[in-house]
Amino acid sequence: YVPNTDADRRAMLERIGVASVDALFDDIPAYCRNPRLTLPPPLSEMELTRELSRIAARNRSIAETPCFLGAGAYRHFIPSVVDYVIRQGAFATAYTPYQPEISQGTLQSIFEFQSLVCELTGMDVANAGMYDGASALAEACLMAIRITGRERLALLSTVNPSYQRVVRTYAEGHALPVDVMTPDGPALSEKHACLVVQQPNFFGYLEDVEELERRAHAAGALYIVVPEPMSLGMFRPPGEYGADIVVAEGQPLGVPLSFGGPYVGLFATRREHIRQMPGRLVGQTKDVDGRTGYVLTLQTREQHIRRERATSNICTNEQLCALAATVYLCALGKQGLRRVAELCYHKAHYAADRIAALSGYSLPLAGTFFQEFVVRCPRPPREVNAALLERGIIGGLDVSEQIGGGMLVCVTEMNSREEIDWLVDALREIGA
Amino acid sequence: YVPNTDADRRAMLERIGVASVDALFDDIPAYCRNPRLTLPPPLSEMELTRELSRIAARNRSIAETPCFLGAGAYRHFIPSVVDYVIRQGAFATAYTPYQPEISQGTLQSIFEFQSLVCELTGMDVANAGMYDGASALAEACLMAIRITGRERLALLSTVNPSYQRVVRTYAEGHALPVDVMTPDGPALSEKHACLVVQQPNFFGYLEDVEELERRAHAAGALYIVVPEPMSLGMFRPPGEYGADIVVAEGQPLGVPLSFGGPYVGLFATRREHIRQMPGRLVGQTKDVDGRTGYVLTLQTREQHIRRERATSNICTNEQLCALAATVYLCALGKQGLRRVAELCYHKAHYAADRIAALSGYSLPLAGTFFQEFVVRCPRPPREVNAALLERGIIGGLDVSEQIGGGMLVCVTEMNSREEIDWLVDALREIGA
Amino acid sequence: MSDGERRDMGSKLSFDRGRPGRTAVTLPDCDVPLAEMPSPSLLRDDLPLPEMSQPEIVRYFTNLTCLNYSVDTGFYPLGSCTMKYNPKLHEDLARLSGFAQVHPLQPVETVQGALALMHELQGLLAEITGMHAVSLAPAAGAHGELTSILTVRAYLEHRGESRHKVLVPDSAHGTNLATVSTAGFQCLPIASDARGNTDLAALAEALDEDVTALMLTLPNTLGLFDQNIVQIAQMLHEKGAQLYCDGANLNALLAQVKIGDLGFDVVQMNLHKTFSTPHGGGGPGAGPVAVKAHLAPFLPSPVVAQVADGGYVFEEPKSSIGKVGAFHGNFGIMVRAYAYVRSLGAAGLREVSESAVLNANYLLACLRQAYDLPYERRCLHEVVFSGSRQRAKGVHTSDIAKRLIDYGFHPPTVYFPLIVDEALMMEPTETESKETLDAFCEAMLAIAREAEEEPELLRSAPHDASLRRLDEAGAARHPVLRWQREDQA
Amino acid sequence: MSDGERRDMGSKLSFDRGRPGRTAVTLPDCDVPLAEMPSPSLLRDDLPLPEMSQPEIVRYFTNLTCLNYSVDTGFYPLGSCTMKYNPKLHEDLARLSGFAQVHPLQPVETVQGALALMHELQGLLAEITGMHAVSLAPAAGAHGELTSILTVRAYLEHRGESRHKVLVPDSAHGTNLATVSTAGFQCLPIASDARGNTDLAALAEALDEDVTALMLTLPNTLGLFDQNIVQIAQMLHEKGAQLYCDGANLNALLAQVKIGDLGFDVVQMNLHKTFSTPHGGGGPGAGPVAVKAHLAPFLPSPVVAQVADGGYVFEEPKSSIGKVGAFHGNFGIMVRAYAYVRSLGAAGLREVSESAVLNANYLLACLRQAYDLPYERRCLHEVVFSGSRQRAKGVHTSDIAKRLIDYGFHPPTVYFPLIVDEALMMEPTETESKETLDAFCEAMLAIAREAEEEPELLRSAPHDASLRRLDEAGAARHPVLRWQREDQA
Ligand SMILES: Cc1ncc(COP(=O)(O)O)c(C=O)c1O
Ligand SMILES: Cc1ncc(COP(=O)(O)O)c(C=O)c1O
Repeated sequence: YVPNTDADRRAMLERIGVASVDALFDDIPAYCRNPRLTLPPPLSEMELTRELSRIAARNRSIAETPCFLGAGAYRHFIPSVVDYVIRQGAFATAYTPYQPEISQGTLQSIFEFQSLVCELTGMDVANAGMYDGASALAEACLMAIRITGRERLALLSTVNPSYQRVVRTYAEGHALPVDVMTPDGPALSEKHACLVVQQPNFFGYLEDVEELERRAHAAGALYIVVPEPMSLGMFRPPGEYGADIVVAEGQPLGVPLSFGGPYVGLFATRREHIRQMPGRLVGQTKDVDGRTGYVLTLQTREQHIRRERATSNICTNEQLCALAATVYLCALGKQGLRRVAELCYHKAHYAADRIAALSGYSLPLAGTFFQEFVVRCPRPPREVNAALLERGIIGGLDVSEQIGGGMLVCVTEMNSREEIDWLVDALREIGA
Repeated sequence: YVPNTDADRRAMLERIGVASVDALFDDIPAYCRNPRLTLPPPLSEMELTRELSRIAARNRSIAETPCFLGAGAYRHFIPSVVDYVIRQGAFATAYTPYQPEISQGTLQSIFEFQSLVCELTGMDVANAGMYDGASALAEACLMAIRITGRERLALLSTVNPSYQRVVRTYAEGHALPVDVMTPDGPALSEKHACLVVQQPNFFGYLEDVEELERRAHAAGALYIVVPEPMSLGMFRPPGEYGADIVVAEGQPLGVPLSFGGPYVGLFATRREHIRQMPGRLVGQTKDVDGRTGYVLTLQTREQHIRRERATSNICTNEQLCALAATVYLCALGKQGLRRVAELCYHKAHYAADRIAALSGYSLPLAGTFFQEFVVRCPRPPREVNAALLERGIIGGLDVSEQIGGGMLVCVTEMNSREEIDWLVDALREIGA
Repeated sequence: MSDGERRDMGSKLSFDRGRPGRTAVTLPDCDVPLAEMPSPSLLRDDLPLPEMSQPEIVRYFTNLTCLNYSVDTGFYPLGSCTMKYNPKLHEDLARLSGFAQVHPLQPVETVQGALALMHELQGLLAEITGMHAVSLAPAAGAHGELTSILTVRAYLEHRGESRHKVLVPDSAHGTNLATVSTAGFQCLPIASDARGNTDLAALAEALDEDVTALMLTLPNTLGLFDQNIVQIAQMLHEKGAQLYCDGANLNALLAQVKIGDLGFDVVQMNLHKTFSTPHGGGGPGAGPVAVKAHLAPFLPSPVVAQVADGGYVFEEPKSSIGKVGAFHGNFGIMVRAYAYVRSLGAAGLREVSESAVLNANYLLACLRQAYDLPYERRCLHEVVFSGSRQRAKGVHTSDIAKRLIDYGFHPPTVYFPLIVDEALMMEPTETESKETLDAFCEAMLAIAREAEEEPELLRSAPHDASLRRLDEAGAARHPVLRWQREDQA
Repeated sequence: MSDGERRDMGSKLSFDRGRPGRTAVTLPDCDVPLAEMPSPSLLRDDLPLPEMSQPEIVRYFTNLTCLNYSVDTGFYPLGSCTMKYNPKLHEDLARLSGFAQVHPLQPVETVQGALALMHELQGLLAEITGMHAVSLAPAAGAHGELTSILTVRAYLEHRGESRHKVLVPDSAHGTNLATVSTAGFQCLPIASDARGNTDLAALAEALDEDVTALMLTLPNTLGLFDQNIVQIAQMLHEKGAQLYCDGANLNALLAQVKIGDLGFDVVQMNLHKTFSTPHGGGGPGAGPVAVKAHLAPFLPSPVVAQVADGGYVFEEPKSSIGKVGAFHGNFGIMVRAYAYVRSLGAAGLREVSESAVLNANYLLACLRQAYDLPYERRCLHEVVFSGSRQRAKGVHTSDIAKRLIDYGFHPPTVYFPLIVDEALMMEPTETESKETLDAFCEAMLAIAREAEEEPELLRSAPHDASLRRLDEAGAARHPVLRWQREDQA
């Protein structure tokens, strides 16, 4: 991809006034210049295509395999317009929009994203996105610390364990204790900056978010809610039950699974906390001719202006994934998102009912669930999954460490009835 | 894809002043209105994706299968930039560029295409493309009739049989006799409007195009040459050996095989014949402010102006495939195209040498070939191909009707040495 | 790209970009022993192609996209062109490896999916048109016309009849007339009557035993359903002639009426119009032909047939006119059209025609106050106005068209059909919303006012485009049809 | 889109487009019996999302593309951002079903390809940087910085040392300082010397046993190689502190020197800069961290290891700092970066750094007559000028930037690094041609002349853009951060 020819190079060197390109690197200590680099030989486009296709073929694509995994990453149908838009070079090969006159495409679509996240979560303001749901949660916790001036974090035990670990990593730096509490009686004190609740929780079931809200606020803690965004197609948004900060994994909204990334963290809060918010914000404004346009704004929160006093160190985030979510939400729209959520709900319930009716299997948890539920298996879930895989099915996540014999099963609109029945039949066989 | 809602519809009907949409169709005779249409039920995007993926999976993609078929359609590596460009909605969803002020993207790229075809073929002018190589040849023959005022066509027997058939179909309308002649002594008379020569010929070998040129012109016939465009990466272009009209199948230049279409016919000729040329032409011009731009030109040859006296009835052609060829030629460029041609040449010769060394197999034809050659098989090619397919290889084309035991084998840069060796080993086994 | 750059794009072609020695693609080393090269006399000296890097190429073509109007960027009411939305999903589907990476000559057992799709599409199109057999071979509408006329010819010749004339209404598309000539027939124009229908008297007069067929566009290019169709079919058939439908305008009739039920013997369809495959700036398209049973044996080769075991094969119809293209037609386009029909079903197709017709009549209703309507009837999928009222002010239809560009719209088709003075032919299609039509009508009404009050504004339009009023006459007088090296130019 | 429309895009958002009842996507019927719905008190009443048709969506976003400057449309010399060409092929490869349609929690035996790729990429990056272990977990540069600092902290704590300070040069990128705070450390600035290197005296003074690390960008943000690097490493290590490299500028050093050989203990890389993955208008990126052996046990979880049978597994380093993201990092970006390294090989990487540095020095040579050069040295991959000479005429660097827009170029980074007055920081990258650089220099020289002769032209620039000088102060004063329904606004 280097365009300049030898002739170009010679002309340029002459202009610069050096004899060789090598001379430009003279500051590098001689002892370590021009190291031996042992890398595989270069591949032409054709060979590279073959090589990467070969590697990809060593993965089992769930386009061809029925899959019942969720646990923080979900397979949904992505309309072709989404990828069409995000492939456009004008979006994909732009930098962060520092020059608004020539970046309105990106800026306006971030403003759309912020607006859509607000509507979806029922919150006042949203930023342009964080790395993923987990790191967004960690940043939300740090924000709660800043706002409350307190120094302990409280998380429900039913929060995604991965998210808990990320919060701990971030908390480590500030030596913040992280208390994990059970949903039915979180023992909050006036030391806690926040209470973190996932809705539906990691096991797929709805928490009593109103009671938890009362508890959090009674202790003077911020109430941080981590909703699954597709569930917001039918369930009440956190803004309606008093959330102070809402973070979520945006992947289900039009971002491919891609073995775990890139995804995008959603981050929304109440108007009064704007200035404590991490991340990028786009605002609407006018140009000198009075035309409506968009600019990066409130940058005094950000690292490039505020430096060590910034609300976060985040710079590059996940803009193209946010764009995917933007196009996805526009494409599904009011009707479509609700419909997808309902399809997931009905299919998951169909699967749960059928599995619960199998001898040896049961549903250990009670309550309302959305698209995920825990199945207690008659054999260790690890073995059940291995047996499912032999039958060409990727089963649910083994959560037996948390719930005896538990497998966390996820069913979305992508799982046809045929696939579900196939899973049920396989489980019956395996359990027999 | 219908955006209007019921409310929209009602408002529009009111404005129109009719009670129902049905009333707008009143001119249709009552006896046949609202027929019963027995079509499969509608599919959502998700279902449609599944259904078409299922159908596609019933084809054997040669992305996964070594394939040695050519005979007019060739597998070459297509750089990603080609599809990236032709997918752009601004190119793909525009109409024929009748309004130059807002169609410079298409117009300029057609001008590029015309220029590239001229450079490749060595001819003076080229049009914006025809349906495919075969119909381009038929149109070239009709053009020769118009120019010479003669009424017979002459084709070499070594022209692609499919092309011969298409010429016959077109000739039928004008009751033009088509004479098929052998390459070594075409018996042309002053009745013949043209002599058609394919280079390399259908069997992959070079014709003596200079001798044939002398013969054609000696008889006062136009000399029509049908080159394989990739071969022009290394072999002399028809413009250098006296061709009057050059037509070719443009598919090898960046257009996917797609089971036979859409492709694009290349059509070039000498300057003096421009006004007899079929198809669309784009010319360079200036706008009122003196800026360089492009317009459709010499439209008085075309059906929408000249109507029944047009040089052809062609209207919609294959613009997006022409664009693919344009981007492909720009991407490979001077060095790349030659290199691909040479890779095909060397690999084909390697394969031919190795096959010829197998006991029972021989190369019945002598001379210089490019990327295709005929192998005489020890068993009927049909059987050999069936046996190859069992081994996961798609063999060459059965041409035993024309050449006893003949199989037309094509090798391009896409066939790795490993694949070729695999073919050779399989042929050895099958021939034993 | 700044406005200035946008305006200067035209002056730098690929050949002027790049530098000697550049290339955009890396190629593998040769993994076989090199063969002896052919005699130098067979080889070319120079291969004068551009030499650009990949970034340069991407930039060049990406910048060209911003110079193009397209359905993806705005309303495109080009009459007779059915510029409807082209689903992005279908683009992905046509690129599935099992469709895009299949060689046309692969053994039939390795392409059963492709053949099944073609067979099903033949059936779907036969059902939609009420015909008996379908050929998917033609590559575009005009190609389908030629195929149809040759098929009819073969049929008549098979019956021992040699006829020489084809009738074509004066409102017909140019391809109809050109097709007649290309097929070796003589073309006889038939006048339209005051209602925009075929003039029955004129038809009766022209009709004799030497007439092969009448080529009728339905709805015709005025956007009108020929009210005489039943009589016309009867008259034709009485003389032993065939009734041919140019089905380019089928969008108006989907699921409303089957062409075959109206007495037509043959119809060509434009998949790149009615069936939503993208126009591509002028193709590729596909122009399948559907025929009644008596014409089926004469269709071009191949057609797809299902055999006893449920598998599919290519077949050559018994008395086929032969081949019209090298392989089996524009398969990639068939995939898209098939996807379209499967996504809509019968009710969806009906919604298409209803909305297309509703949208056109809405334009008619909104604009008739300002523009002359040559035929006082409701229209079907498109409406043709006349710019005669404006011409009286010294403003031509082409000026109205150019002025629309300033308003951000693609102009309608102009000066066609020929029988309408200063014709403005608008086809909104079903995929446009009422808001878009309202905005367009507002622009058209504003232009009508401008024509009264500031005609110069129109005559010098467009004002707001990268290029303005290109010199088309000059281009034709001194044709520059290709890039040329400085020293050769 | 006409120029007028282009200018008005901003006033109509998705919510203002469309109509109640529209949707762009059809969904399948429910193929299972409906379950009982949850209690209404759990459900939401309203889902106030846009209601657009598919054509409207495509048009909206397609038109937005023409409002964006991008590498695909023009030269983007934004310093510290390495806006190189992003190969289209890599976009296709990342979308292969075996990469894009793989769930992060699939059984390890079903994702051996993905793990193999990650393992190889770990190895390639370790080789390029001369380090011993690599974590691919961080999602961007700043995330890699944080990961690195936490890793260093864990290492020191493991050794029983609790240190509180991190040193950061005054030329550092904002993320460095913010990272230090986010990681819970105190930030101590270190001055640069007159040659643009770290001031050794300042360093010596700041350095004590409470210092955890020095974060050094190499080449630094002045585009200069720190000539004191060997001493710096020695000084740090003597105090038991770690030397951290912000590797965002690695493009300059590829195959020229291994970061590890210079004495660095840890480095983060920006795959979305050096390794050509597209910026996406602000991500996604990936910020892998490479470390010397002593830090390896502290890297975040997971890393990929190869086991005895040749297969691959995820592993948690022995004393890992834990997880920094929900899954295993931005795999899709890793695919592209892996493809990049495989396509170039060692010689290709060297060509990259050579050309990047050559291009930057060419800009330096061409522009130094007109713009002040704060450090009289040759640069590496980028060159920083000062607009001080122009400021004397009342023209600010931001005016120069806006004026460049009129000339069709993306402006350089401005006002950074902070230690350069009116900084203009230009990074051409290796994928730009000499012609492009020449055109850019011509524009910069013209602007320098304009600054002398017509400064007002600059102060009111851009003149040739859809929007001009947006009111950023107003936006911050009265933040409007989301669309609001008329009645709520
Ligand atoms: C009425 C009519 N018939 C025939 C055609 C020719 O179709 P094609 O351009 O596909 O050859 C057209 C195209 O505009 C048309 O409008
Ligand atoms: C020198 C330097 N360090 C760190 C970063 C931060 O990288 P990222 O934006 O990926 O978080 C940047 C980004 O511009 C940079 O230029």
